Amino acid sequence: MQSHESHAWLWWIPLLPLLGSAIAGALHLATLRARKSDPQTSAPGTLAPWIACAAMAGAFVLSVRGFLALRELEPAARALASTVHHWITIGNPQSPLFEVDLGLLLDPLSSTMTLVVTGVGLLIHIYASGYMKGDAGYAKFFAYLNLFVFAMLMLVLSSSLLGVFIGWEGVGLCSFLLIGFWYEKGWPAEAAQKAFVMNRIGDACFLIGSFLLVRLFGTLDMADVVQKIGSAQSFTSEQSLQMSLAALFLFGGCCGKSAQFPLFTWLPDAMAGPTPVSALIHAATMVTSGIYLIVRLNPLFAASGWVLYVIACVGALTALIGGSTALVQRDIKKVLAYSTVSQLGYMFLALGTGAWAAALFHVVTHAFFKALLFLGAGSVIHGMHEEQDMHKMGGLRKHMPQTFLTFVAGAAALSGLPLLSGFFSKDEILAHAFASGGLYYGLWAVGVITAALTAYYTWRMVALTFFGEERFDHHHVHPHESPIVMTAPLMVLAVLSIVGGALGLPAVLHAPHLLAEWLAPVTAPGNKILEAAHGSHHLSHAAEWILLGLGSAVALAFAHTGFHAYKNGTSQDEYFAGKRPSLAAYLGDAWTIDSGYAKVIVLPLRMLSFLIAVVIDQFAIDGLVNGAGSTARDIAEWSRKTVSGSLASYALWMGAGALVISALWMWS
Amino acid sequence: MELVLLTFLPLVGALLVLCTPRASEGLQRGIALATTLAVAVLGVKLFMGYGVPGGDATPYSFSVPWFSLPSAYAAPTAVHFSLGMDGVSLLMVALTAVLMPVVILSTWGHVEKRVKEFMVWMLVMQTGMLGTFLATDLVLFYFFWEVSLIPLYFLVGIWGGERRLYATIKFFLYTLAGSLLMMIAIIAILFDRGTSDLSALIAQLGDASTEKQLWYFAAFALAFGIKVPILPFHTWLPDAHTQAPTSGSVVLAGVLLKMGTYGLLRFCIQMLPDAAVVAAPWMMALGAIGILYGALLAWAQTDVKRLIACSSVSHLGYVVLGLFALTPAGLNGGMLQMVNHGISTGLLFLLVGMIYERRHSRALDAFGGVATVMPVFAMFWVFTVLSSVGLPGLNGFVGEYLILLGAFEASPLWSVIGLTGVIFGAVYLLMATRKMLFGACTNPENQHLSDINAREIGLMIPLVVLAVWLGVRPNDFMHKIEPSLATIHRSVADAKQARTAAVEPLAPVTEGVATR
Amino acid sequence: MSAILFYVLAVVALLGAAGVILAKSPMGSVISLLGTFFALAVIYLLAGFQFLAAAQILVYAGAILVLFLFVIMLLNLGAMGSRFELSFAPLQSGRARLAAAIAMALALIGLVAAQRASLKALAEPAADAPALDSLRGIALELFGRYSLPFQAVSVLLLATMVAVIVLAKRQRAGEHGSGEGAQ
Amino acid sequence: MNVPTEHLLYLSAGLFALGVLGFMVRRNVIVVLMCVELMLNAANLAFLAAGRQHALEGKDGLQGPIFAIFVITVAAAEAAVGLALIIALYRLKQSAETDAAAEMKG
Amino acid sequence: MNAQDLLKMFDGEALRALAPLMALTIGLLLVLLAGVFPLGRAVRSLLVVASLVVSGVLHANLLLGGKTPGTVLAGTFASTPTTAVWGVLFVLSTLFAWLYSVRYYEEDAPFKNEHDVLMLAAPIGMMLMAGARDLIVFFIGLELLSIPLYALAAFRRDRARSVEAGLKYFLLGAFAAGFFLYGSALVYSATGSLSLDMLSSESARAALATPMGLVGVALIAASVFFKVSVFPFHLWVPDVYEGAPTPVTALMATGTKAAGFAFLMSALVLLPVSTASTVALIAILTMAAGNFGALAQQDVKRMLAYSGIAHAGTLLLAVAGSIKDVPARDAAVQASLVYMAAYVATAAGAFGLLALLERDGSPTTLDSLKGLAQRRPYVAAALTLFMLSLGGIPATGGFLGKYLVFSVAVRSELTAFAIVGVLLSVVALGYYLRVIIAMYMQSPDANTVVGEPRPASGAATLASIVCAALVLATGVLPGWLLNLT
Repeated sequence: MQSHESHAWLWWIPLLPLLGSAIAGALHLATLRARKSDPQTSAPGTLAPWIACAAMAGAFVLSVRGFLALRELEPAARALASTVHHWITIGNPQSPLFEVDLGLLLDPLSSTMTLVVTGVGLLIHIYASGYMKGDAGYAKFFAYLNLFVFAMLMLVLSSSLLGVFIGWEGVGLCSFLLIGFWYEKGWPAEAAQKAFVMNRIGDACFLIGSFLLVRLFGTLDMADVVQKIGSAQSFTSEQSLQMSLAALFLFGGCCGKSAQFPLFTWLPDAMAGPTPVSALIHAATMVTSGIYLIVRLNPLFAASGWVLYVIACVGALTALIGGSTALVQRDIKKVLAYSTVSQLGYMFLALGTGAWAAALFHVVTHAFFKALLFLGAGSVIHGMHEEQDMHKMGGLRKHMPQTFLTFVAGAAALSGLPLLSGFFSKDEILAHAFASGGLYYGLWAVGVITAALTAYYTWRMVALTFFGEERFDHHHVHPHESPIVMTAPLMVLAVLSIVGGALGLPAVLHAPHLLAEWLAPVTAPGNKILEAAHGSHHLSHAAEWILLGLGSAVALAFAHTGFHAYKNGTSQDEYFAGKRPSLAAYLGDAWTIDSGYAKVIVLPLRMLSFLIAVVIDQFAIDGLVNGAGSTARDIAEWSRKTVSGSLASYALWMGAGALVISALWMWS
Repeated sequence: MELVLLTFLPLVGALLVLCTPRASEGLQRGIALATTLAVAVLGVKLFMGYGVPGGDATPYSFSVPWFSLPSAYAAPTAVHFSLGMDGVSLLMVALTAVLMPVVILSTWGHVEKRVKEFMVWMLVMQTGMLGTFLATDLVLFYFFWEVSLIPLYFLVGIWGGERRLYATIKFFLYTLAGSLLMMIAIIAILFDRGTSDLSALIAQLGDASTEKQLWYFAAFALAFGIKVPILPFHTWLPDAHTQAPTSGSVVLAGVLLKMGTYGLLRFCIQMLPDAAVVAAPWMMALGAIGILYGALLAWAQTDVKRLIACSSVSHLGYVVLGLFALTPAGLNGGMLQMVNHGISTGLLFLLVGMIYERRHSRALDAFGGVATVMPVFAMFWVFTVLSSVGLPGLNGFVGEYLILLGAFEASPLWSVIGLTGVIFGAVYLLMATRKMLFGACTNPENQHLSDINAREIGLMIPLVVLAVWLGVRPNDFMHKIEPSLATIHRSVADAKQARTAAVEPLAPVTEGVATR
Repeated sequence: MSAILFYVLAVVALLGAAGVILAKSPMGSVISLLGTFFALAVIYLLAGFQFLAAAQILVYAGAILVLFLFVIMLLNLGAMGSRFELSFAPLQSGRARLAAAIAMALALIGLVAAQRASLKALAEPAADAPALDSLRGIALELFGRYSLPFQAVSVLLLATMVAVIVLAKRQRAGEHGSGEGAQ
Repeated sequence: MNVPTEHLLYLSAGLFALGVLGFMVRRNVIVVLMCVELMLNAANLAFLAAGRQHALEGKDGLQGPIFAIFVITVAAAEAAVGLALIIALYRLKQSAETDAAAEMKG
Repeated sequence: MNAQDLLKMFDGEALRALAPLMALTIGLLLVLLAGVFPLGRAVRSLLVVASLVVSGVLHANLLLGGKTPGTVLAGTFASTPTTAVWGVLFVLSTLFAWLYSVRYYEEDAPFKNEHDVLMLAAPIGMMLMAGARDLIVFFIGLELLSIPLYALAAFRRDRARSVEAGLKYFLLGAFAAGFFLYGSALVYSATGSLSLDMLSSESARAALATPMGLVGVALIAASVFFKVSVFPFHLWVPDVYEGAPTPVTALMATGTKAAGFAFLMSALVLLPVSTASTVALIAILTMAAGNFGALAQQDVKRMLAYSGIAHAGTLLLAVAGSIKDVPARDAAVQASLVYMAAYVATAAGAFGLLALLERDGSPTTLDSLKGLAQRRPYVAAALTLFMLSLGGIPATGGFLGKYLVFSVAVRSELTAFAIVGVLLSVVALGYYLRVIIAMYMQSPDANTVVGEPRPASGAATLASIVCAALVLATGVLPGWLLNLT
């Protein structure tokens, strides 16, 4: 057990956004009140972005402070902790049977996540203050956004699994609120509901995982769990099984939150929310929390053998589904959404190979470029008066040059063009998969295919949006560049997307893998277990060079193909749709998984629900209850009819009664 | 003496209200509110003073001889009018005390006729409920238990909806059928043991043969099961809730149903530990299936109030599941969930009542886009829904988590089935939320609804605060109930040990890898 | 000899009882009942109950039956001169058959009960033996042990008188109830 | 009279049963009342038979006749009330049938 | 025995035992005399109330004043604490009935004087029944109770229903009396005695166990069952209760039933243990007949009649219990005392309030009760209390009685019967609640006949208040009643 110094200031990292959220919420209420007298006003609400951004900035500064403080420490001792109170105590407070503390833990892993969350979050906040200007719920939006950041920070900073769960569900809630932000339209509300429910399925798995952990270790403190796994000599087969199950269920939770097969279908629908939301929640931060959790508990996963295969396979499959679906989408945000699904699949593929650092590396770079792309797309949509169909865009580079340039930078990074951030992180994952051998060769192949698809659809998107003829209606749409408050964050992110690869340069370049080294204290226990089980895999330099080369070639080739196919218009889409209509439809509907759910799961459940409500509950159970009542009334009515009012019949009853009693008693 | 004051203060208030002229409704409301507020202050004071370090754990008890029952077999059974309080009843009493002013305040909007009678019944009901929770004599318990039936009968029957007569008779007779069988069991216990003192019976009845205990258990569990309600006995609840006036629904959900779960804990578990151990798997199954069943049932409803009523079936399934897990976590969770359900569902009913007063409809289809015209209402609604679906940080979560955790120790299967309620709870409540609040506000009848006013907000605030408090600092409550629950758990654990000793030693679940 | 007389009287009593049921007119029933009463009185006498036999004749035949007759006349229910006719109509319905079955079963139970009592046959008491209900004995019992019921009967008869007045007294117009009870 | 007590009781049972039968089948209230008298007479006979038996066995045999005397008295009282009721009924319904008094039922 | 002995029999103890009866007799005679002189209503009322009160006080004195005389008058009559309580109950039920009758009849109704005489005669009969230690005394008591009631039931002789009630009650009562006498004759034949004390001796018990004894006992039981309205001897009850003037119904429902049970409890010695299950079964059937019968009624008076049947069934369960389990007999006696005490107050109050409503010109149907809570809030509240007490809801006397009766049943291991019994009392609540529903939760329709509230007589108000107070007092603080019994 590491001894943690108490660093109460850590609490300010999540609490600042919470405070910001509360103030912004109050501003929203004040706005509502003000609107009673002046329906058009947005007066107090306009303060909200300032508050929210200030809160974010503060959190970011504190995160940096935390990062610097950690840097001061010995690598093995890099942990700052603060436990405020015993949250849930079962049993005597002096000697509890089971206790959950509400504590924060800043270590290299959470520090990384915190920096990403607050940093990218700050940029997106700034962007949003421009993007959302004039919206009726301006202040509310920032309240939600800050609340989300609070939850996300709780998720990454909490020291106990249940604390993580607060954030875990909290981000789900904020995601729900923000997806349904424009609830008047109807379908965002449905998308929000779907997101929440799908997340809940994952959360339920998360809870089962946590129960198993309690059963195994009697604690939910993640450091304790890690330490107990690490220090254990061996496990009984039952314990191994329970650990594997715990890992599997926790991974189930991650599937929900990080949109993995089979629970990914909510993410594309989540694009109903405002674009900054998509950038922050559904690309940069929340969806990566699954990866965070697995890395955090890496020894558990490392020790549960076959679960890693499951994770890798699910990751690869999700990557393929996402990538292939993105090929045919016309909605620019849908392309990005499926791309996110696909990239998340990559990350899980990395986790499945035990490449904890690689996965997190991709989390970071992905946060940069995907946030950039989403914000860029938002800028486009903003400039196009809420048009999202790429078939109705084209040639926008002239109208919005800054957006165009930054977008291309993001696209290049996403498609893994050499030397950009995406290139390195993706390459590292593929290299790990290749190095693991065996089954992983197949998964590696899937990864390569997906990389090709990624390059293709990314440049298709760029081409359709910014190149070719202008397909929009010039009478109604006047594309224009977004204000500086929106483009400035784009530029920052573009720079990060380009240089972000420096965090994790491959070994062949003889540069330090900064991120891996930074994370080493966290990932070491898992790696130790994996090495003990499988030995260490290291690729030769030659093989690495070959893989690097292959990756560059694939990316360049398919980026080129995709760009050229769509550079001049949408004809390629029509051609494809005409030639292989069923495949196009299949891909367009994301392998029909979502509609399959509707048919195979939702509909039967709905029918079951009606069956229960009408047949079982009303007819059978309540029928019995009411039947008892009506039977009593029937008996009563019948007995009333037997009383004829005639004296003789009364006498007959009496005589019979006397007779029966006499006879019974005489022979008793 | 505090307890006597607490219990009978509402009755005094009721008598005062009776003395007012029929027309002076303001005075009647005022007296009722003042009385309940006074009770609330007393209740909170008791709660704060209870179990503080250095103090006696059970400082409050009161007992005077009430009457003696003749017995040809043993010495006359002296029935005492005895009230007492441990952590479990403390929590229930505090809930009742805090909820009632809210309920009274909520009647400003929807009780316009026969205010005097309404207030009288409300106050009588409070005495009945408090007495039920505080009675430490079997006969006295039964006394209060049945007395508390009558006020709700009137509340639903006079101030209820169109089918109120059906609902109220069904509720009354159904509950009565269960409790009469309990009366037979109480009689049998009294003759068996020659005392009606609860603590004596708790100490003694564990020695009774398991078969005998099971008979008693069956009778008690039936009575409580109907009240809770546990699965197959639940059909009175949606009817009663749907027809009851808002305040009646709140009390019903908030407190009256808790009398059932309280009884399960106090009598079925604490008093009859062997039977509880034997019956636990079945009760857990009923609880878990009830969670799922209630959720699916709620999903199919089109009347929002009925939907919430069905959700009660689901939520109380959690309580049953947790209590009968017979693990510390389960018991704690069950207790918390009782309070949580009172708060969350109480709030939901208040909210439904508020919108019903404005819109005069509860059909989900009649709404849509209400959030646009009633943003503050929508805010409270969403908050309450989140509390109800167990969002961490709010009250619902801690209870549900502990219940499922505790149940998982005892039986992973039922825990996992119960866990589906977590998912379906989100499904039906969010569906209702979406249909009511979201979407375009197209129905002209909805376009001019006025948002909730300061009084309505004010009466919800205490509950909202409690919801957050329970979510963030559950230990403030759990430490109060802990010693009592530990006692209960110890007796159950002993019974379990005795039963399983021959088969296999009980492996403590919390022992893990580290201690190996 | 007296035994034979008993059996003859028994048959007469039963026939009379049957006649009460079967007589077409109430008047016929009264006549039959009278026969039964007389037969029973003689049986009492034979069995040694002289006082009871006298009471039977005086009270039953003399008072009660006359009362019946009086009412029948008053209400014009049966002509005095009509012939004694039997009618089996009352026994024809399904309910009557059920009633007959019940009555027969009751009789059977009565018979069985009497039989199982295993009372042995008794010798005829000497002719000069005092009556079983000697007046002295009866008086002692009535005014001794049973003086309470004896006095209660007086209240009973008083109440009966009041009751009959309440029920049957014709009320003249303008007359109020008070003051009519003390007769 | 050398007749076994049993036989007296047989006669009593027969009379009682006939009284019961008549009560159940006849509709004329006066006849019904007569059937009651039959039942009372049957009881009286049984009392006397039993009293005779007990007296001959040397036990207290006077209770039977005493009861019989009370029965006769009460029978007279009942008859008077009964006939008064019949008159009251006849005044209202011009009938002395039990069917005239079968308005209430159920 | 000579005259000297005769005088000795009427010693001080006997006079103490008989004093309550004598008080009533004297009152009866005075009332009769008062009719001769134009003394007015007030004097007559005073006489009635005074004689009842004196009788009640004498009973209370017996109960509270230390030793009761015990068996007196050569073993024909007993005065024990139990009979003293019964006596108080009889006096109370008569008093309630009389109080409710004060302005019940039309102002110019005839025979008011006779009415009061008859009402005073009935409780004498009841007391004889309760104290009887000899079947002759019991029989005379039975008739002394019955004959006034026959007349009282038909008191409104200008109304067909009243006469019908009187006639039905009379004929079936006479029929039952026939059974009683024949049964007594068989018992006497089998045992050679009519005295209950003698009959409880060892040798007599053996003789009672012969077929003749058993049939005799069965026929006696049948006739008592008739009086207390037990299935299948209950059919007269609804018709008679409905047709009789309501105060008289109250007297029949409370006093007659109490007297029947008083005798039943003291005549338990006659019943062998083997008869317990039959009696328990009859009890259940009675409860079923009463409750289901009541459920079908629209007329509240008739419904209460059926409810009375059900209550007799409940109490019979205690009888069955004490037959089965001889040591439980004392408890059963107490249970029946408490049960009847509560029932007397409750039923007298309920019927009395109906009488009050009838005076308003309201029929006694459920329909006409609609909205009563608005028209006559106090009457509705009191009637609600009585309905809840009849339903055995706690805080009312009815609960205490029910509790004790089922206690006896459970203690005698008649638990299965007890369970069926309580389930049947759920049915009972089904109709009691309907009364409350009509009063509180429904409004009268256009075509409903409702009464015009008229000020209640002071007597009726007093009676209602006393009844309600008794019901509540026994329900909330049962100690005093339990100590008395």
